[in-house]
Amino acid sequence: MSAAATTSHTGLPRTTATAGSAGRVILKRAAGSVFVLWAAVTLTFFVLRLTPGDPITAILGGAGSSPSPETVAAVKAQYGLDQPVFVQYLDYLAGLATGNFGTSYIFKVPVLDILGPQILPTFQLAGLAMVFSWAIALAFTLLTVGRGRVLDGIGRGTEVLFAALPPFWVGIMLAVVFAVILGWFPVAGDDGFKSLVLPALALAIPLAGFIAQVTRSSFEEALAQPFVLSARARGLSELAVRLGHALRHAILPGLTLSAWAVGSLVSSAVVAEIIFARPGLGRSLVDAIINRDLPITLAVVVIIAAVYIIVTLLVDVLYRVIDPRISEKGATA
Amino acid sequence: QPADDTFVFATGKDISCLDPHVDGDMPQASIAANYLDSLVSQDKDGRIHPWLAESWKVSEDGLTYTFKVRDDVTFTDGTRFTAEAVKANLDHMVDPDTQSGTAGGYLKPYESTEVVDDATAVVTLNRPYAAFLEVLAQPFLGMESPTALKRPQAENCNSPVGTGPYKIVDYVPQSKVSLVRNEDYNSAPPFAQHQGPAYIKNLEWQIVPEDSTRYGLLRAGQVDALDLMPSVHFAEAEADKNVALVLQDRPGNPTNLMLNTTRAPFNDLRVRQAFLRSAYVEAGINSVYFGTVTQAGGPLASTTKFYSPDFEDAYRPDPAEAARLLDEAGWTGRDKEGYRTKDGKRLIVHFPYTPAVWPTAHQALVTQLQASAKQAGIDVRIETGDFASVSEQGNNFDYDLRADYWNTNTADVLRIVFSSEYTESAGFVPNGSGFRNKEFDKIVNDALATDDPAVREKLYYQAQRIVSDNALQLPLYNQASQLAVRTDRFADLTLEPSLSLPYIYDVSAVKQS
Amino acid sequence: MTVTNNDGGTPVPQEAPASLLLGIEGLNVSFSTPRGRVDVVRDVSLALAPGKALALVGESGSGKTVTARTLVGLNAANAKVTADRLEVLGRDALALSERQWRGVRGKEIGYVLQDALVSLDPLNTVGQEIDEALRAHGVRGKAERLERVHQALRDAGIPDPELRARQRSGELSGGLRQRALIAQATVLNPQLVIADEPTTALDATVQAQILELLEGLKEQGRGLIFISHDLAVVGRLADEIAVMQGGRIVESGRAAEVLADPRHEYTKALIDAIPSGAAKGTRLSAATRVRAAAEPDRATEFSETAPAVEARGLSKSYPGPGGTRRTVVDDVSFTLERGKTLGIVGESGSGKSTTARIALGLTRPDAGTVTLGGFAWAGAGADEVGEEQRRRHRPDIQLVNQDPLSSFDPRFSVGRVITDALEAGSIGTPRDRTQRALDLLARVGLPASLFDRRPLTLSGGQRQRVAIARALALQPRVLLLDEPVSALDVSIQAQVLDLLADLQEQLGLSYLFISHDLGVIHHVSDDVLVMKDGHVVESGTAAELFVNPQTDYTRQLLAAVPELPARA
Amino acid sequence: MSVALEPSTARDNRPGTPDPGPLSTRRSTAAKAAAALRKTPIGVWIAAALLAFLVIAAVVPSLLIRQDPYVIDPATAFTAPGAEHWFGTDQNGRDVFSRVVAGTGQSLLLGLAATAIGLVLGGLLGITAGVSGKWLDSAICRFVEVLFAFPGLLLALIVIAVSGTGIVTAAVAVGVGTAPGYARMLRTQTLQVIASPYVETALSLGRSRPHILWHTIVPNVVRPLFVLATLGVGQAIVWASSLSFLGLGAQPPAAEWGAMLADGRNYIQLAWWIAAFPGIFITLAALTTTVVGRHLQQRLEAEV
Ligand SMILES: Nc1ncnc2c1ncn2[C@@H]1O[C@H](COP(=O)(O)OP(=O)(O)OP(=O)(O)O)[C@@H](O)[C@H]1O
Ligand SMILES: Nc1ncnc2c1ncn2[C@@H]1O[C@H](COP(=O)(O)OP(=O)(O)OP(=O)(O)O)[C@@H](O)[C@H]1O
Ligand SMILES: [Mg+2]
Ligand SMILES: [Mg+2]
Repeated sequence: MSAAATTSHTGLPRTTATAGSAGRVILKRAAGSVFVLWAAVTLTFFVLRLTPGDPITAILGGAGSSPSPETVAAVKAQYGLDQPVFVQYLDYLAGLATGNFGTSYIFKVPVLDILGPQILPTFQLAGLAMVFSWAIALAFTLLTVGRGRVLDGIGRGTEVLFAALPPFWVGIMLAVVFAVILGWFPVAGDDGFKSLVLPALALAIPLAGFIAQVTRSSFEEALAQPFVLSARARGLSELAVRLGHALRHAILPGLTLSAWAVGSLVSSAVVAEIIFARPGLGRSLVDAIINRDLPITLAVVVIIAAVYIIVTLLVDVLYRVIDPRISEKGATA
Repeated sequence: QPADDTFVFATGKDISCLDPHVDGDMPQASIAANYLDSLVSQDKDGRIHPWLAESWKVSEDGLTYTFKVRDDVTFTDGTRFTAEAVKANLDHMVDPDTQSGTAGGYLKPYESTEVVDDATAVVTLNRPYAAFLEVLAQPFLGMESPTALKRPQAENCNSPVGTGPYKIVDYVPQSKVSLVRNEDYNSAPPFAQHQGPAYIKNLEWQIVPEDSTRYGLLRAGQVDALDLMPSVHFAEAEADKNVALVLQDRPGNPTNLMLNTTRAPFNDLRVRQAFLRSAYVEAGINSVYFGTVTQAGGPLASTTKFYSPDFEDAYRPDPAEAARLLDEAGWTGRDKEGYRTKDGKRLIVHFPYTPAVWPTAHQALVTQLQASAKQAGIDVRIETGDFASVSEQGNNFDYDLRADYWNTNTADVLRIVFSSEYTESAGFVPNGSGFRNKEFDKIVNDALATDDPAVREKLYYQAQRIVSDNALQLPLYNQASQLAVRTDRFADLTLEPSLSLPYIYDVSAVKQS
Repeated sequence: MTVTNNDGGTPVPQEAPASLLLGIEGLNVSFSTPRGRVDVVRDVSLALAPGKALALVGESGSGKTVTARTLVGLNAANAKVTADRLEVLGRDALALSERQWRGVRGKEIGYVLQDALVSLDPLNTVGQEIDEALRAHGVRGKAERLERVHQALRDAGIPDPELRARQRSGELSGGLRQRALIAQATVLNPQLVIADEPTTALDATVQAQILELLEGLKEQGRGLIFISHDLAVVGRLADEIAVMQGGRIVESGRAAEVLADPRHEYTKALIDAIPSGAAKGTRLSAATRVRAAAEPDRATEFSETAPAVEARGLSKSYPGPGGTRRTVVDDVSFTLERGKTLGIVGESGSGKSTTARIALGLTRPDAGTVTLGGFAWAGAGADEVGEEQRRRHRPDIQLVNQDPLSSFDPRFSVGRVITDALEAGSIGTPRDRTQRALDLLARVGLPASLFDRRPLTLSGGQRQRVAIARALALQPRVLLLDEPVSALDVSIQAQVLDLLADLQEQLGLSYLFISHDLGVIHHVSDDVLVMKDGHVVESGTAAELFVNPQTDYTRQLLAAVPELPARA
Repeated sequence: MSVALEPSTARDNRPGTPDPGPLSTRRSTAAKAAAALRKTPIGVWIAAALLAFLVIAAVVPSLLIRQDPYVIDPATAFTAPGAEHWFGTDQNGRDVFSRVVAGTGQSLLLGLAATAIGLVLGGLLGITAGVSGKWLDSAICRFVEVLFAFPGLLLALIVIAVSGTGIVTAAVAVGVGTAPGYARMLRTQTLQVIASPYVETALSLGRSRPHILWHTIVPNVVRPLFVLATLGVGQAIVWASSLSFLGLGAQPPAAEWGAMLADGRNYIQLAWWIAAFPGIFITLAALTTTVVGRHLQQRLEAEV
């Protein structure tokens, strides 16, 4: 349990690559993706729909509202809530198949109208957070691994510290120091790259801690491999050995971690979105769940699941680029 | 730096559907005041003036209102404003399909509207309703384009259309609403300081729920004004010469904790009184709100017409009296933790609460009240929950305490918050105390049947006394508009008078030297 | 990422051409470890002339690799190197800067690492790996480099170099990988080539080919340092031999002389320990015989007349790529007589282990039957035997495999490993199991002090003995030995083989002995089965088969086995 | 591969060495443990000391608490850290140090409970999948794969949506959120154990399959869990504090770190200490458990 153990507490999936002809692989993948989407939606639908709590409360729950029984009946009919749950479920699936995510209980507008504008900011945030995480993690790895006890210790310690930091705490501190006190970055908002930096860092720093930890241990492992010695014996410089050989092996576990992290960034972005007053799916999700806005919750689940699936696929492709053995042998490193 | 022709306003509470007819939450009214005009307007003293209605006549029996409306006003979608629009709007508000909370709730006596001609609309009520004109002055009941109202609700929620000084051009939920000046605006209300189009071309309404972020944006100059000014930053803002505070208490039922009288322990008047006596509200307000809010002293906010200060001191904190009342009520035992017991059962008060919908200071305040109740031997359990389940409990009288307030520009709020009519409702139940009292119901209904101010004042005084005597709620502090604005860039941010909401129409850019 | 040419290091100052490639006197290497400083190489002196081959031999851990790595300046960071003289290619190696070393490595000294299977970056193609050496040393011109890559592969005896250059090491067989590794070390025509265990882990035939390749390098006039723990292999190639033990050179001299007339006890023991020369029954080690066996006290229905194991027509196939099936065991039959040893020999992948697993009842055959002491034990279709029926007889047949460590529950101490086996066979009472376990340890020549140790902390030979003790705990009739000595040094291998011989003699055990080492098989077997690609190529008694092989394949195998020159 | 001979081995093999017997090796085990302790890096020592402090704070808070963490005194609100109030006071005049200490027990317990829930759920799924036949295995795998499409926070939120907020729900929510990761890991672990030669050896020793399952497979799968749990606790605490930050965790006036931080964040410019100290303690808890856990893990791996 070497690789698994080092990343264990985060509970990482391992990317699984399947062997076989490209066509069959793609077909299998597509079927698997549809299944995951369907199951995710179904699970969420029934879990949330069958828990106590009337969606009517959510729909008519604005402060000071005082709807009459006629109103309630009208709403029930409008949202199809007068039907048996299973019929509602089938209706929802049918709608989903045609790209109709339903109408928000809270906002009373089509879900896509609400979530549409939130998607891009979230992806930008998650994407930049990912880039930052890798930049930090790689800097740590290349600069501190095997560079003497002191540097190694500093790198190791910082990584563990980073991984232990709660993102919201990092966000608040960054906001106070760099936006309010120093004024280097905007306090909040969604207004160009500069406004993305702090929220992305808030998410990236803890994540970088995790990526750096797994990358460090696999980098150490790689540096200890005979082929690295072999390369040195050929007369290669330290830098060439690190960049040309060790790094390539070392980033694979971190990559697996990233596949999982992107999906979770979409939801955990909520803290950065709250602190930096950014629009985004994370906030929509948390609000939707708090307000029992089932259609929005379901739609966010679909989006997150789709992101997870797509990113997993991308990582798989990247994996194959970095480690071509997979496509040939159908086994992960 | 935003351009001079854009005013950026940061609001602290999320907006759901923009159309204020639907639901009825303050943030909707807040922005509606800037793109909707109302039929009538109200001044600071509560008097009613013409707006889109040039004049009106009320029948003897108080059941028929004949409005003469302006004929020179056009909605921003090009639809002409006529009596037909009045009918369309009132019908829309009471239509169950609209799922209106506030506007529909205010129009319970509404029967129908008859359009006599383009300029004349006759509204029929099914009972006298003296507060009718007052509620009509609220942005919740603003006039929307009948053409726009015909669209599906989803569409109208995204882009309601009014005759106001601004019109909505874009809405990104949970993020911002963009508005642009209505260049043809010619229907400014009497409380406005000028006529014609607004001074500022663009209005951006940003949604920033996080307190410190919203304030940070203002300090950094990223926004020009904000609401729900965090009390912790008042002193700092006051010291900042570039920032001014715009403060105004709102009329209505102040922020309070409702005591559920329908079940134990608060079905016992003595226990209710004891709880009120145990609460050190003033100390709490001064510490967590830094004195930025006005303590409320009775069922009405002090800014409400017909408010009487006589009940302010009805329940001064008095531990000895609280103890006496509890002893009298039979809660004589004490358990290990010092809580009072009766028949071996602890005096527990369940308080479902959604922190997310309240200001931070409110959360601190209720924690302090919890602690002071503990001194009296009352175990207040703040049970945090999501909004949906807490409001569900709220609607089923499944609580002992409920955090509430009701902003409205009329003392009729007493009827909404305390009469038996409002203890039953399929959705939200405004009467959180579950108080049912025939005498009280008669008084507040009688007050609607007359427009003689003296009579009304007398009736509302009696109503306030009944509420106070029955210890139905623990008043905390007046709801207030607390705005902060960058005075280095803009001047004349005012409040519209009905609900004291931010009014951007008169705002003008400060000439930079 | 491109490595720029000026990365190749500054030119090393040339001195007058030395007649010797190596001149080492009083070399010491120590490592600082958490437990303190460890001396690993002590007072080693070596010399090597061009066109000559020097062999470093010695058991595992004797310091061979550390010595070799010192010669390319690539010892681990915690190493401390001192020497009276450390001249490599006429330069003072102790004074070389890291930059100068880079100029030497690959260009003047080619270094072939010990673990050929993992010494090429699995993510790069073989061509890229060789090309890297050329680029690191400033060879410009893509086309030229490509040509030299192909040439190096061709020189290393790799057929179809254009194709192989585009493949990754994972796609090559062990032999090809070893050649590719040699190619990347020799592409710049270094004057000195160091090859660390270049033939270990290779089948005999492949091993012979590699030796030939190295011979060729020597003939080109290069110096060759060649490391092995196998004296027989060394005998074919070396001009000079240095025997290392515990970090010191205990004996050195002309190869022929050292092998024919070893002076040092250790060298003698090493030569004696080689099983190939010695027929069954002779002892390979100096270890004392194990003491006599206790009476078996387990009731068994094991037949006293039927053969111990009889396999008929065993076949097994596995799904291969693209929906095909690959037959890995094809119609294999054999008979293991009671008290005898049946050796199974064959190249890697020939199906030896699969056959053993079928015989053990762990893998279900597609066809064929196995009987154990006359009982139906395993079979296919109608002859299938359930695990429930088998369990009763399980104690009669036990397995000892190549990697004993992985066969111990990691939670267990040595004692627990054995008492657990006793418990599994319901032998003895819980109370006297400890005593029985200690007896078993003694029987396999292990001290009682190991009882509480974890297997991880034992040496390979000790672990193998524990595995044997555990197998004996159940008082079996048949031991299935799958490459039981392949991971061991010759000297320890000798001890284990002697132990097995003693046990067989005293307990009347039957052995099914699997190995790819013909020498070992020759030494231990009464009967031999030669397997290739799942088939039995040839079978017969050891005496006949090794003296008079009937098939070309067997002849080929035998020819490839390196033999020591006859001793004086 | 070659097997290096350890010096001790050579000694044991030397003929004539008096047999010291099993007892003395026990002593040497103790000596080894002592040596291992000496090898422990200084960072781990510091972490262990801090963790010990946290554990004391959790188990006997009365040793450390100086003021009642729940008593409200509006008059002393926002007092800066000093001799009277080491970590200052909060918006309600409560002593932040006492509150942080009082919250330790709850936070650690929450972390432990969440990790335990995650491990038990994940373990049930993972081990069942690992030891089951093709059908059930792939069904569970599919299920876990689907759960993976739900990021942990989403799963946690759904649990909260179903059962409301509160400290118990938070523990369950975080536990459920981490379960899929553990499930996958434990399945891999189980498969590895099943494929290991020692399981096969147990079979060839004549052990029955249920016996092997309960006495060989399960113990070996479960063995590394302790360390995993140590590593998980820190992250669970961070997670739970996130929930509290979102207002979905502990109930007031509970001195839960995440909730304290969430409360204090609005006062950060006026009174940084209200949010700073709970934040530091969350980080400390996560950091120390991780460092100590990782160290144990390395030791365990070295031992195996
Ligand atoms: N970096 C290191 N730190 C500490 N000890 C080391 C280090 N490298 C090697 N050693 C020790 O040095 C000794 C000699 O090792 P070396 O690799 O030279 O043996 P070898 O003769 O090549 O054995 P083998 O036949 O197993 O390859 C061994 O005991 C080994 O454990
Ligand atoms: N479970 C399995 N599934 C698929 N293929 C298998 C399986 N077990 C063995 N094989 C294949 O069967 C062939 C024979 O394997 P086996 O282990 O019996 O060879 P061997 O002669 O013991 O080789 P070695 O000397 O390398 O141990 C190999 O090519 C191997 O890859
Ligand atoms: Mg070696
Ligand atoms: Mg094999």
